[in-house]
Amino acid sequence: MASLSAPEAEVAPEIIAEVIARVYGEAVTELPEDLYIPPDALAVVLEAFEGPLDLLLYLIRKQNLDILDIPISRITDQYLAYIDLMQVLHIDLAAEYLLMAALLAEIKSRMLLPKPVQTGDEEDDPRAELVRRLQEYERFKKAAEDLDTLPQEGRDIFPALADAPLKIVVSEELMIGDLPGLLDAMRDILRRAELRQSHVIGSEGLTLEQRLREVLERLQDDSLVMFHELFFLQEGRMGVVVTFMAILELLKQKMITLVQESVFAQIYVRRMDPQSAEAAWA
Amino acid sequence: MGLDRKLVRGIVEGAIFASPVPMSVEGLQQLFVDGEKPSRQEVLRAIGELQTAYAERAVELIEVGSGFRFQVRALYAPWVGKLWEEKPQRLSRALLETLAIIAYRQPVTRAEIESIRGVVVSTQIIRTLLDREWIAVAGHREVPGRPALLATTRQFLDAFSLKNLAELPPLAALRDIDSITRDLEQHLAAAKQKELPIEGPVSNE
Amino acid sequence: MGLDRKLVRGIVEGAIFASPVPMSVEGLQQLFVDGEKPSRQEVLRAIGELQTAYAERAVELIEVGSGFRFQVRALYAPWVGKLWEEKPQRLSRALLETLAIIAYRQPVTRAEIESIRGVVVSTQIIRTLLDREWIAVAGHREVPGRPALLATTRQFLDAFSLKNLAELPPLAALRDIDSITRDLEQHLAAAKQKELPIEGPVSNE
Repeated sequence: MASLSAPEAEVAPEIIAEVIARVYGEAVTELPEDLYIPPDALAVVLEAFEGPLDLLLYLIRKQNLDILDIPISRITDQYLAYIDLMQVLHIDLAAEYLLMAALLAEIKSRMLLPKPVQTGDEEDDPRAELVRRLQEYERFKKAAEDLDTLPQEGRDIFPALADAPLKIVVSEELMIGDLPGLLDAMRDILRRAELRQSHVIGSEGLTLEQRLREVLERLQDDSLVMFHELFFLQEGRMGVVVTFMAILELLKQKMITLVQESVFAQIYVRRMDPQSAEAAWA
Repeated sequence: MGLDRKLVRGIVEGAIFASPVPMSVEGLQQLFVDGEKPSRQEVLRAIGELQTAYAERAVELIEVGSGFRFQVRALYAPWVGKLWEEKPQRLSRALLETLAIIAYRQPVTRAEIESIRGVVVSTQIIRTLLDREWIAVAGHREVPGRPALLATTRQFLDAFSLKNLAELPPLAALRDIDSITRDLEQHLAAAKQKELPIEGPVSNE
Repeated sequence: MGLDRKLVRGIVEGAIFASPVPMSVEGLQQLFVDGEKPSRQEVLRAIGELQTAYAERAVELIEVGSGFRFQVRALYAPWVGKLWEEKPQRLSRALLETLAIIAYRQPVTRAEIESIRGVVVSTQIIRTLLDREWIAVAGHREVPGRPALLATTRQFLDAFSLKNLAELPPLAALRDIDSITRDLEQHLAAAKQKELPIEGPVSNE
């Protein structure tokens, strides 16, 4: 068996010259050049490899070798030294790494055997299958890197979403379909207004037209205002009724719209179209 | 007949914004009742108009695998990304390699992926990919065990901002198997003659 | 000092669109690093400018309790609403897992969900859960970014036929999201058989 051939000399000082592993019976006293890595880091390094093909590719690429022409003996030795070291360090190796070690050793030994006289040119180089697999793996390794450069949702790309419109939108629909709901809301407000009735201020000539303007003013920006917020309970029953009539009138004229997320939810009021409403009241 | 062009555009705009997933043209058409349904052309025209209208905005309307979506322009990603305290973990190499093999070779079985990668593909990775709906089971290979055939989905295209698989970065940089084998054979033959195994022409990359 | 006004506006615009929950002014400010952080006034001015810019668009920038959000104008509701009408989209595993984590760990931030699941939780999933009103924002964690704390709602209990959270399957195996989501699926199936559309138009009275 060939001894470790690749890394001559250049032993890092911290590497102690003692038998650190046995590769096929040969004592290994020096770490191969590629292995000048603090042993603690080895676990990390191994994790960096996606498998035996990846490790093998690394060994080949690191030495600027062509996959098509792997010096199998050298690479095999390096690979085995690597694997052996892992075992010495009690790093759990996936079975695939050992399988590859066996395959490499087999290829190496086949290449060392004298070639039988060939009958045809069909006989494969023992490396052919391995080379094919390495090439194939390398393609996808590259493809995976390419994939990672694409803009990725959540990393580079953020979808822009808007909330759904409030679910039930009604102007005339609510007038007809959900009038009971509206009246219910009204009844609540009236009842509360009555509770305040005690200090009613004498009605000071509240006109419907004036109230229409006021309601629209309240709705100036695009915001939603809660239905009951449009009422001033201090105004008592009369004021509340006038406001209610103003709201009905504005609904009829489609100046405002009522919005309700679900049936028993709050009713909101909003201006339909600020521009045209502005124009109408200017 | 049909609806006012501006209204159609607004509906298309609102629906693309409101939909949690990209909207296809058909999906958009289905929002309309029969009498008012815009044609495919009309929907596409509305989309074109919107793309122009949003040219100056921080969001853009783009097409991905399953349809159209609005997304924040890349320019703002460094700030907007901070909405999430933690950066999304990078996709692991194992996951990316598995995904790449499925994307370029689909449909494939898990065993085929394993044979290309030379390692067992962890169940966790397949789970994650299925979970994200980047891949799906597209059928079964009719061999003993009926292994599942895995393929990528529209969500995969969406996630990587691709309209279709043809937009994947080409594998072209790599030689196809046939020529590799041919090259290899020639090369090995030459090497044999020389009897020296080392140092051949380096052609990769 | 500070960033270009237009850039600030674009960041505010993009962030409000990208965030699954409404963005507060403070939340928006925190997207910027210290040196470039715009003042409250500047953020509000940007929001004002955006509201004007979107006056003619199908979405509007509105303020709600917890901040600002874009919302499709009510005018388009009859069409856009159809997105939710039909297809009770089947619940993906990812969605169920996310929901399970929120149910058991509430209130939680998105980052916490991600760290439990080990994968990114898509904005769409959070959006879908918020849309269905199965989850709601229960507050904010007082850390940079003020991430939203998510919790389940009464509607969630209803949808899964649970009287209260105590009825959730016990979290015996803390990590076993698998079995929890399975349980949730069964609950949901049972709830469906019994009845009731989960949401949908309810007639009055």
